[in-house]
Amino acid sequence: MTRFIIIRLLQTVIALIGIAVLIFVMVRLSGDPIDLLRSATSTPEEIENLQRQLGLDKSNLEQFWIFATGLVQGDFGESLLKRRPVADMIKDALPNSLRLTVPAFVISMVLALALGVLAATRRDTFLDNGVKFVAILGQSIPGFWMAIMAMLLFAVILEWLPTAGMGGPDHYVMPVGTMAFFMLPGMMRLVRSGMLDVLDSEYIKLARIKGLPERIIIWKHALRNAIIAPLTTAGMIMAGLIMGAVITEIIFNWPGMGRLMLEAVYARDFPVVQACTLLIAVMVLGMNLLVDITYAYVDPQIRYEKS
Amino acid sequence: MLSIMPNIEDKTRPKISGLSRRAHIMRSLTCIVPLTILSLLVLTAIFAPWLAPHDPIKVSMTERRLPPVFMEGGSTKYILGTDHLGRDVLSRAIYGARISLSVSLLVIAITASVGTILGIAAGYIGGRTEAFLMRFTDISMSFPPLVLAMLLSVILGPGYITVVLALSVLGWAPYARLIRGEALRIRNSDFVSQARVSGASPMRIMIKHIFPNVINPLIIVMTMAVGFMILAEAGLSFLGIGIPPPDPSWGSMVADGRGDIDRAWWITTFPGILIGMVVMSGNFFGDWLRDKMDPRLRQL
Amino acid sequence: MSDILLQVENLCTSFFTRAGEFKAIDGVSFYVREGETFGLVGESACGKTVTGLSILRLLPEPAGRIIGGKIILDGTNLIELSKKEMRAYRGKMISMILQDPMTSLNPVYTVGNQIGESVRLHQGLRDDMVEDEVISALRLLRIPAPEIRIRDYPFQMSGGMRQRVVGSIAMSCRPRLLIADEPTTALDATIQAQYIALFKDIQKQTDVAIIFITHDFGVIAQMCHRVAVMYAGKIVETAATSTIFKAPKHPYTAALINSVPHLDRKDDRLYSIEGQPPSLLNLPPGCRFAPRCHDVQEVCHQQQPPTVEISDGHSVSCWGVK
Amino acid sequence: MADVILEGRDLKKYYPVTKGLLKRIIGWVRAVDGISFTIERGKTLSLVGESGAGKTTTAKAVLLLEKLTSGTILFEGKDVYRFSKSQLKTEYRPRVQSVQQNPWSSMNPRMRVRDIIAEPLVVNTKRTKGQIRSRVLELLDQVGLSPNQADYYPHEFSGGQRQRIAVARALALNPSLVVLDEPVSALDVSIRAQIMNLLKDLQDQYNLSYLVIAHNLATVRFMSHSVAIMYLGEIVEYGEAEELFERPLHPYTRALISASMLTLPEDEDKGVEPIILSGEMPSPLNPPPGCRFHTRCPDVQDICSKEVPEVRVIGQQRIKCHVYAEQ
Repeated sequence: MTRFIIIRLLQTVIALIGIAVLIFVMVRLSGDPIDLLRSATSTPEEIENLQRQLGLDKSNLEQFWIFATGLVQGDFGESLLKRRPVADMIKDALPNSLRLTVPAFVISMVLALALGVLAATRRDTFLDNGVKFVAILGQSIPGFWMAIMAMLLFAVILEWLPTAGMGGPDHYVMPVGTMAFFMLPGMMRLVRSGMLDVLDSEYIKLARIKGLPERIIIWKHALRNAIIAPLTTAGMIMAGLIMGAVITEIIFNWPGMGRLMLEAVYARDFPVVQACTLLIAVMVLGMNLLVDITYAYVDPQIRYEKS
Repeated sequence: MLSIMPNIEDKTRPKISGLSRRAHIMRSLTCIVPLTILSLLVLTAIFAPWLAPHDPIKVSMTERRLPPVFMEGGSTKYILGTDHLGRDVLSRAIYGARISLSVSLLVIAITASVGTILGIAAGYIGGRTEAFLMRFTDISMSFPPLVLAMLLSVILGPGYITVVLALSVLGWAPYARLIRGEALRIRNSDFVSQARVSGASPMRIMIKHIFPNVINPLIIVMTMAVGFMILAEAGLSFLGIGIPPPDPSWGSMVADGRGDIDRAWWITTFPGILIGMVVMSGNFFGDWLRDKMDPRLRQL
Repeated sequence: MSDILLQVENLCTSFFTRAGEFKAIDGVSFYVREGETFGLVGESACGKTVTGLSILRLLPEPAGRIIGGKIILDGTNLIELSKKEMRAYRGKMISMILQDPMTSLNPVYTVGNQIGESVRLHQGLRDDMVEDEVISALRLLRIPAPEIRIRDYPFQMSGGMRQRVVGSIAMSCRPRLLIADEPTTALDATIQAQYIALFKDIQKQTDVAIIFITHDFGVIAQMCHRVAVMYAGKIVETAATSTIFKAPKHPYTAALINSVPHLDRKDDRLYSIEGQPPSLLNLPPGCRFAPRCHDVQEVCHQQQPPTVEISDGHSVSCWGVK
Repeated sequence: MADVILEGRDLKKYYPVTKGLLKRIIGWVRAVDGISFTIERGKTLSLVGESGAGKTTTAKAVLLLEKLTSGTILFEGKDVYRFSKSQLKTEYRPRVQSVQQNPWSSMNPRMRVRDIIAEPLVVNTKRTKGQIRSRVLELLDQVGLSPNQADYYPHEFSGGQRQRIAVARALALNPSLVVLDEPVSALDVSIRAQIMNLLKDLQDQYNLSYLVIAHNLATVRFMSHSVAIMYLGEIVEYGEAEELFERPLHPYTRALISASMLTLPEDEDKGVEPIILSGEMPSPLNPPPGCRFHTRCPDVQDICSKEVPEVRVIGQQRIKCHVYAEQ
């Protein structure tokens, strides 16, 4: 088990280095990095300063070293737009993002499990067809459009909820709902199909032969096996989650990471974009690591064989 | 002599499905309806210049935010109304089909070919090549395309190429993973070792034996990707890092109307419905195709 | 006879699919005495497994349905029981061993957990007593070091050991009837011999009645007291094991036994049955074996033969047998 | 001297077992551990054993699907591993063909029967399309299928018919040796006899040599001229089929025959006690010292766990067992 985690950790680090290299190379391939790293109002003095700091006269390898050591120390440079250290800006934005993401994740997870299992066990019934339909609908309707329509309905027409911005609990309803809407359909389908596969298996037949009640067969024997397959596609779910988070923050004017990043993109504030990219990469890889550990916990074969 | 008998081992093991006639009709509807919608979309994209009543990027400041024809104040000149710059929503939507479809098809063509070649190679050759390729695939799959698109948009500047690149750079990975799994299964199958016994070369095995047997899953995934790619392009354009204005993209049309949602709902609503309808068609058709061709792939 | 434990009468089970109705079994009747082993032998898709699943009422839903007949276990017609009542019978009164030991155990739970769950459910034991019961179930199947083995996961065991665990689960509540569906087919020859010897022993200890489903006449010979031969959803011949081997009356039984090569002498050529079994979707109107039968008569193609008891306990359904 | 078509000398196949990131080798799985055999022209040799005995690995080695760790395979007296690539393509591959166990997976589901049977011809010969077509029809006829079945796909056939197609494919190039890996074990009892008879007829007709891999002893007795009994990567008994079945010597052979014997309950009452072995076959990763069978042997002696028995020739049979040391 420990060995398994260490191997995964190593792979995570390698992946991170890969992403850092990628950013570094892309910046240099696209032309003079100074163009990206300076704002329109930078004085010649500042530019010269920046050049020295980046060591643009030095070899590529040395430049990368300076770039990488900076990253490790949490030095992402200064925002070109706000003239603040990027690290500080992230410190403000990150908790706001988590305030949306975590509840949305939990809600969609619980709903996905419950609905997915129910649909699979009542195959080809009204409920199952309903879940299938909602899943396809959810995966087809653009989330950003859905959010705007919700806004139109609940905030503009009915005036039940505030339009946007951060504030009291009522401010959370629509953003969290939107984000959950991004994740739910995919997860629900995965749980359902995983369950269907497992319910066909011989060990479920054996559990029935034992005379176990359906409740135990489903929630004990089937579910644990059914979530093993969806866990392997967790990476894709995560990618969707980030897309959802950014869009939600933009639409509801939520001061989180997504908005920070997108605004930086519009302003071509490269240090901020770069820092956000790396941070998101770290979080995604960290989540994947967590998924792998869960995987090992759920599937004893992995737990034993890799230790 | 022996006659062709139905293959008893397979056919007497009944498929577990108690589909009624009504469900059966519903099932075939999930093929016909989406296929019709998708065909219409393709035709619209091809014949956009003849179909669109107006120039999609022509601004007319005197005719801003005109409601659609069925509302009070609407006219047959602008059937779906005009946007905040007085551009015809219908014409923009028709031209938008071109962008959505071409981005989506281009990306699918690139990613599917790259993914299939890498997947078959990895699955057949195995060893270190495979191990390396698969770790690379895993990392690519977990990296959010949106973030990459943002990065590219800053570095290269927004544009058609940037969008295609952003979606392609990571998009091959799911194909590679799926095809590798299939290729691996087929490589270890008896008929491939039989081909090796017959003296077939690795190239012949990959082309004649492995490729024809991965076509089914490949087609299924490609069909399902149509919707996903249209959605992805729309998302990027909505965020302003996709197709830059004034070219009409459904995603940017939704974004354009966002600020006017309380006074001109049609600017946002129509392109949104269009995206939903097309993507749903792709998904339903993909679903139907999978049930028909390879129900094993339910996980997709 | 008073010692009859299970009486199956005219059982019919069909699968309803898009292609039509598959008559998987069509009018099957037999009985099993207490403590005896009754063999159901036949080729693939002849309906032997469906018979086993019908008795447990565990046909794959919604396609599979029992459409007629009686299954009387110890005076109770199982077909008339409610779902809940039936569940109480499963595992406690009737149990079953499935064919493939590699897939019939849940991969994510320890074997102790999987046996214990059955014990807890049917015997209502306290947790501390469950473990003793589990160990004694493992011991019954002669699994070495049961105290350690209960903490193992299925993937840590060999195929032979897993099949013993499946046996432990089946026997854990000391059922009166055990349905064994090809339990030895996936095992190696010497392991198979061990398993059969073990089950004969267990039968002596517990007096459980066994329905042994197999396609292997060697296993039938070693294991069963009486045998029923199935072909295309019907029982064609029922007799004591030695009668089946020494004086088979139905042409199919005879052909089947003759087509197996001998181990104790050299055969120059094997007797072979040409053709294939009929499709269950499209059955011939007369005897189902008629298209492949060597002694076929006119009547065989037109009418189904009746089942005739030609001597005590030996019944045949064939027009050629009077 | 008999006309030997294939000889295996001291064949070994070890698979490394690795551990950790650096793939350090911590042991070897001895799948096949020093076996020797000969196959005569027009005759059948069967390799018999339980799963894990190494029989399939041996068959794969003969088909060059697995590279041996050591040992020599001589085909008509020539070392197969010394063949150049072009020699392999002309002198070995086309002459050694195979039929596999599972008729459901041994054919590309996307190819027509015609193309399946033709593949060896297309790959190895320069025949014209017309020549290939007529050869395919000829082959179909030989295995008892009709020519109008050539354009069907494999899934339209039953298991027995598919196995006939597999035989036709194996015969396409007029091979000298056919490796039959459990040719009938996936088939129904009533179909097995059809295929076994067919294989015997073809052997007589074309003077084919067979290497049969099997676990069913009755099948083996029917098919074989000589038999090698394998246990944990070794051949423990090897000899003429009739001799071996009439007078099995090695305790493992006797147990195996006993386990496969058709014994009726009343035979048992007459005192025919089946031999039941205890335990299971140990892992080939750590084979027991001395005689590999000693952990389960009913006739075990002190020496068995200490010394590896030598191969002794008794009558026509080669035995690897300490019991026969003095004889």
